[in-house]
Amino acid sequence: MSLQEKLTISGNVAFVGIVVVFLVLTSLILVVSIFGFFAKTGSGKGKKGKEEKDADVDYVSGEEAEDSDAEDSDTQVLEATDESEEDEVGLIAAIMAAITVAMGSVSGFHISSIRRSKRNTTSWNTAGRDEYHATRL
Amino acid sequence: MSLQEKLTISGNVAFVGIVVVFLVLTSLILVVSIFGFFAKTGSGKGKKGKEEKDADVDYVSGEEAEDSDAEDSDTQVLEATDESEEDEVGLIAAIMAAITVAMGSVSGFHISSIRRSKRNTTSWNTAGRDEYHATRL
Amino acid sequence: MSLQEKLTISGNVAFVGIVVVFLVLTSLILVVSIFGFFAKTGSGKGKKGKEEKDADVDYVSGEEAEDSDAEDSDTQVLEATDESEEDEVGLIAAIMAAITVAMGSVSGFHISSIRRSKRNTTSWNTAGRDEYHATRL
Amino acid sequence: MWNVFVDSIIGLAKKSGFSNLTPLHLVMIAISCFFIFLAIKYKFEPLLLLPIAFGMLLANLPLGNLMHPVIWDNIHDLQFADLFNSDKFGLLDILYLGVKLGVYPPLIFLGVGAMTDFGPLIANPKSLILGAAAQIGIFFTFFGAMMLGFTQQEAGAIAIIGGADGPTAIFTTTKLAPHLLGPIALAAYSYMALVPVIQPPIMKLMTTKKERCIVMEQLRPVSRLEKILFPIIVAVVVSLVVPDATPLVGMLMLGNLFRESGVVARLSETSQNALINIITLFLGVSVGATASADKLAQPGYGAQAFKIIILGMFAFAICTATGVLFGKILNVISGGKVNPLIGSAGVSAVPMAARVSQKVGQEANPGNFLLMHAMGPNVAGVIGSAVAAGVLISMLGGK
Amino acid sequence: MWNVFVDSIIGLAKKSGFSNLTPLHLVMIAISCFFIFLAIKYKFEPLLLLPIAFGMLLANLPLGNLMHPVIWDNIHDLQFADLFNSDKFGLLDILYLGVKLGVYPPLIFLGVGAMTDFGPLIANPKSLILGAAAQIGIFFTFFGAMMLGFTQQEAGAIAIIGGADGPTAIFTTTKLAPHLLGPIALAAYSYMALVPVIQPPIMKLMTTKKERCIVMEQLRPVSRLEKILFPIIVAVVVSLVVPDATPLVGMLMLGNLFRESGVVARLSETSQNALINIITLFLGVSVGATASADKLAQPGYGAQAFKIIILGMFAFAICTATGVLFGKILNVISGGKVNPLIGSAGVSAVPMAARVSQKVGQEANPGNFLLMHAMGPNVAGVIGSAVAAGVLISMLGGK
Amino acid sequence: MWNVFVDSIIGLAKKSGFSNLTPLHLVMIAISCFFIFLAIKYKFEPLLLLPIAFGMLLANLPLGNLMHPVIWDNIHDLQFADLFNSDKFGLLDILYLGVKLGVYPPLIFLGVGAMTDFGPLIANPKSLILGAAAQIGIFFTFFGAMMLGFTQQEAGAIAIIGGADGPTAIFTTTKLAPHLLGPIALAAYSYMALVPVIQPPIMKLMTTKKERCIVMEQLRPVSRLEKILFPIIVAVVVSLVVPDATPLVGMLMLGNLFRESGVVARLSETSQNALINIITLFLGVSVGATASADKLAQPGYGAQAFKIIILGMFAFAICTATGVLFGKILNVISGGKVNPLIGSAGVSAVPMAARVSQKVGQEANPGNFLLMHAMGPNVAGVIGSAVAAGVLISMLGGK
Ligand code: NA
Ligand code: NA
Ligand code: NA
Repeated sequence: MSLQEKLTISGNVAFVGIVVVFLVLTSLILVVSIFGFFAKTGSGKGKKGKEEKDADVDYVSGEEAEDSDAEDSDTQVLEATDESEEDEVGLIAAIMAAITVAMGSVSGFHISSIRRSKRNTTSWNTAGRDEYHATRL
Repeated sequence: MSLQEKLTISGNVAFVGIVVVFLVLTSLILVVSIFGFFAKTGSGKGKKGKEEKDADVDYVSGEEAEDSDAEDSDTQVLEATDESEEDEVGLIAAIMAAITVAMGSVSGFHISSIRRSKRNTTSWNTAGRDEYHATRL
Repeated sequence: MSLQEKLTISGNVAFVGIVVVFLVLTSLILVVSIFGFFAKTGSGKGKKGKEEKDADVDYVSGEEAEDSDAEDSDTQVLEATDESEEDEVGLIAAIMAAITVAMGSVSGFHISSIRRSKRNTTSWNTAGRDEYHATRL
Repeated sequence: MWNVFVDSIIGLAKKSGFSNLTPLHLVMIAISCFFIFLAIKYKFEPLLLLPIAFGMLLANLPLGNLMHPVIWDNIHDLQFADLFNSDKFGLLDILYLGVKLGVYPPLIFLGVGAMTDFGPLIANPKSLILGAAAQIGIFFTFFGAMMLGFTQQEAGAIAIIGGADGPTAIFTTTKLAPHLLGPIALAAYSYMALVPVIQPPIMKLMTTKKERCIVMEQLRPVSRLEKILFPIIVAVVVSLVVPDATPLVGMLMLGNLFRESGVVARLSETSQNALINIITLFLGVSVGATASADKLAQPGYGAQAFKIIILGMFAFAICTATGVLFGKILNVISGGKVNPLIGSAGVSAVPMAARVSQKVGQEANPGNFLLMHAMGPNVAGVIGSAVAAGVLISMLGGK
Repeated sequence: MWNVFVDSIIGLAKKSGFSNLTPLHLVMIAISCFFIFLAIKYKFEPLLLLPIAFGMLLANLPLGNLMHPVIWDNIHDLQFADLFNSDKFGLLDILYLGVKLGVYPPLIFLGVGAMTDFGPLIANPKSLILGAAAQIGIFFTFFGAMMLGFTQQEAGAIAIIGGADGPTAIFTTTKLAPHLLGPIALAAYSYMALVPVIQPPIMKLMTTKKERCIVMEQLRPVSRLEKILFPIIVAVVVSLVVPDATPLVGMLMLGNLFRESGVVARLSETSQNALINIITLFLGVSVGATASADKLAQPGYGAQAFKIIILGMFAFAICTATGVLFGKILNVISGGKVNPLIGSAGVSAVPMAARVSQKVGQEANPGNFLLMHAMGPNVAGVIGSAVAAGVLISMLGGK
Repeated sequence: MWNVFVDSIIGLAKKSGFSNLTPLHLVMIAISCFFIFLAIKYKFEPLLLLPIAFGMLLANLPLGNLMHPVIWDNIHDLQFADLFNSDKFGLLDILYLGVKLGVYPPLIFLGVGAMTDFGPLIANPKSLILGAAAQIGIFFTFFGAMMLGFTQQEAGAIAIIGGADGPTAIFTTTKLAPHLLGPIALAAYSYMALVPVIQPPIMKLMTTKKERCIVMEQLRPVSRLEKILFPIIVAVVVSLVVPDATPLVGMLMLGNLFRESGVVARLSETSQNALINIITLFLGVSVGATASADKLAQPGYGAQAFKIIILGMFAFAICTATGVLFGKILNVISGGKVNPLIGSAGVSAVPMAARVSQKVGQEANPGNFLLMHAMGPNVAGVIGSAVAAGVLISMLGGK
């Protein structure tokens, strides 16, 4: 391979590579910035909105510390379906909007708060635990 | 495929399927009921017999809670072989009877109490732990 | 196969097998004894040397008990490179000597103390933990 | 020189997924995101649905080449060296091997067995009748699927959705109608998650307030010996009568024997943690990946998927109804000692269906605790579904 | 119409296991149950014997199709696509791949290495002599097996039972005489469990009360550096002298290096928990499944199995005796400082054999603590068995 | 008779490793021991380097037959039955299947994703610019490698060392230049361990004391919803633009979704423990085994390895420099709010490179806490490297 060829190949790979890496990562900046915009909008909505957000931020650590409780989770799925529909519409809209963004066209969407999940364990285990509790009663 | 054929196939599958599912699960009822019969017989044998049984019932949770102790298990296998032969005959008879039942002919058998197992850990680990204890002495 | 043949084969396998097993395990005695020789030499080097060694012996159990601390390990790799070069030369010499021994020719080598490693966790996890701590400050 | 760069960029753009994206891909991506949403927001069986939906998402990003559904249509032509050909085997194809070889579902059952306490079933063996009764809907659904134009094999795979047991449904579908694996798995797990919505109205419709108020006797204690013998006997009996159920029932019972024997705590622990988690993950992501846009492009596939959704709902409803019906029969026979609500727990969907029985019972009579009594039919339903699966595979499996 | 149903039921009955059950199946099922009993009741190496026995049970339920021993007799004809043919590969055949490929035993050794502390051996290197001496019985047993009419390869596989090390026995048997895998594995693990019964009489017979009372000097402390160098050196030396032992010894020492290095706690932990448990489970259940009724139907197989039981006992007894004998020799050489009872621990069977030394020693002299001293020969015996296995594979393994 | 014994011993000696040991083997063994030393003594990425080095050691003990590099040169001739032929597949060849099939690196990324918190990146999306900038060195190194006489494919594999991400480097090398896997893996992990040595001088050289003293604003809190959407969107966007990066990025994001969804704690936990540990172990030991003495015997291989070491260092240095350079640019644009030191963290090498930023920043200004700010570019660098790998595979991967 001649030096000329080597230079062409290297230049080509380098150019395309750098362009694509920057293209992908800057397009992710766009998407993530939109998050941030709505995050800020959300936090401007008033005190209640802000508190909700804080609760969400603490969420992960709280969940890790908490040993999920079988009694609590017994009826949890039923509760979930009783929930207000606003939340549901919120998250579904957000995910759909995310796809839209990914596909190239941006449309407005509204992020509402996410419910905290209590169940950290599997349904299989819970059954065993429930039963264990039941036999102890 | 004509409607007639579909009906025949569906009817056939449904009939055979339902028959077999009920056949298998009711034959299991038979076997399990025999357990229950002997369980009741056993509990009628007097106060001591009952207490033994209760101990057995608590067994699993007790074992899970207990962190098996290396010192205890040192000589445990030897103990096992020193045990009264009654127990041995009891369990072996029970398992053999279970097979017999499964094979279609039922014969009487007598369930005696089961020894409690102390070792919850592997022999490999125990060795390491023993040694560790030894070096700490 | 005639009895004669069987005897020859068995005798051959038994002889070679026993010779090789003893050969390998006694050659390991040689190597391990050399450890012991230097271990004793090392412990004769004076009080400080002895204490270092004791610390080393306790090492494993101590490490297992200690929950490694993210703050400590932050700059640990840098410390490692700052360390006195004696230790480095010591272990590298020891490993190299071990190979030499294994290859058949023994050369003298000097074992110096080994540093205690504090990090019991992975770099990946530590990052997460660091960040968690940071957010709690 | 500049031309070379521009050509390269154009070449790369052509090789990018964007330029190969079709509306069908978008539909599939949207469906994936919808199931991710259900799994996270409403905890619809997230352990399976989240990997399944993400696998589906990855498989529908054009040119990702993670999954090649076409190779699985002609498995008998596959050569060992094809494994190394990334045009034939992608990452998810390799993980899918465990599904195709029928290895993952039995290993999941091993872990389920190690997690399951059959005590309530042993204490009340009549539960097994309810575990059988709640499989009747499977065969009704088979009939319905045949009427809606599915082949026998497809009908069998769809019917097993009514078994309300994910690994059983996947195992059966892999044997009978692997091309429908994606929609059937999605339907099975979704309806299992919807058990608390589907069952209560049917249960209330079929029972009187008086029946729902029945308080059942406390269960007798079960000895360790019984718990040890149970898995051995069930494995032997079921395998002898329905050999095709052996992989599922045999492993379920091995796991349970690990649990009850008390001498192999290590194996029991690993079966119900590391092993089942790894297998669940591999199974989910690769099963999801079978639902590719190419399939949706086949004429009639969308209609089939729609029918599967309808039939799955139908199957759950009938199974619930027959379970409750047999609960009522048992109640009459026993002279009013059996609360018919425990019948609906026979559909499997452990432990959700048993909790539904508990909840509906407590609504009628706040002092009523049916959970333990419902666990009996609930775990019996797992055995019942596996037997039904064995019958379907035996009668319909070509081979 | 009714006829169709009846025919179907009859057809299904014919395809059920019951109608294909032979007396030999019943014998095998009874044997399985007997080993399940031993594993649970007397804790006979339950980690292996319980899966092995259950695998044997499942493989002997007719038509379960979990295992096809016949495919393993002609492995060179196997095609990749056969994996998907359920008449060739069942669930347990697929798990058995790891045995056949020689992958499971080394991975178990990896975990064993991570669990093993070679400190007592390093502190007292003379232990290695005892670890070698207690393998002599292996070669005597080889002689005995040849005399009893086994082929060279079979004799080698049977002899390694005396190594008192399960993974080594399975690894060797897979290479030399895979058709005997079932009985050899059962015998190896059973005798390992019986070490506390087999060894004490022999130990007492061969030693005087005075010898048994000898109290040994406390072991010197071992530095971390020694513990790190040990696995590296052993791996190099053993692999160079006996290359066929490399898979076992190399992995054993890698596991031990994980443990002693102190820098890869994650890998050490996983090697001795999730990984070894998963592999033990797969190995046990698939090795057990090789013991099928078809084999018992072969003329002479039952007699062979009986001879294996006798020879296995013989192997353990001789290994114990030679271990104690060399213990006595070391005692004489050292001027009375070595208690010969630690010699019997050289058979491997970690840590049971070391405990037996401890117990017999304490019977003679209640103030005698031999456990730590016996751990040296005990772990040396693991290395010794692997070396012996390497020699047997090297000399007898045709290819 | 005696002759027979002597012949056997001689035969065995000839079949021993000692008589087949060449000087090249000794060199390779010495190199292995050197890396074991680095891994244990200086904790040079021990999780990978210890298994790699030990695998290399085992593969270079002659006749151990654990690895057969020659079979991997002609994978398209491999037959399924070859797996059972111990002259073709040894233990490490079988473990190496997961490398060759491209399965291990994505599964490691799954665990990495489950361990990674993208919060700092979401809070400060400009970090992504730095994560891109620090990949520029990859393409400079590509140029350098071409100049030094490597083929395009080899140059691509070497260049990716600059990505400072082990699984990405192994994945890319397997696709482009598998014969260089050993040296590239060793170089990649070694330089990752050397980040605290390589980076600080470059960082100090390129920045003023004033820049290093810049204290950055606290990051905004990130909501759970953002953290859930992030992995989904990144998986979709990256896979669509660079399909060849899908296996890595898709699995990374699946793991992260497990983490952030909060509903599949079991899967998240297993991904980042049992699964990643098992895979790391298998990957390390089998990648190490590809570095066999036979390769070193090929003319020019040693020189190639030497060039790889030089080029790897060059790649790290350039990546660090371009990262810092773009940090300076961002600082100017933002009006002095960005400390350029966080740019160097864009090389990946999580979390070492971010710690280096923290440390160098604190040296200049003891009240400066850059760690959180550097974690943004740090995790962005992981995505950036995977994208760069995708581009290289797409442009250079013949098939
Ligand atoms: Na069911
Ligand atoms: Na041994
Ligand atoms: Na990078």
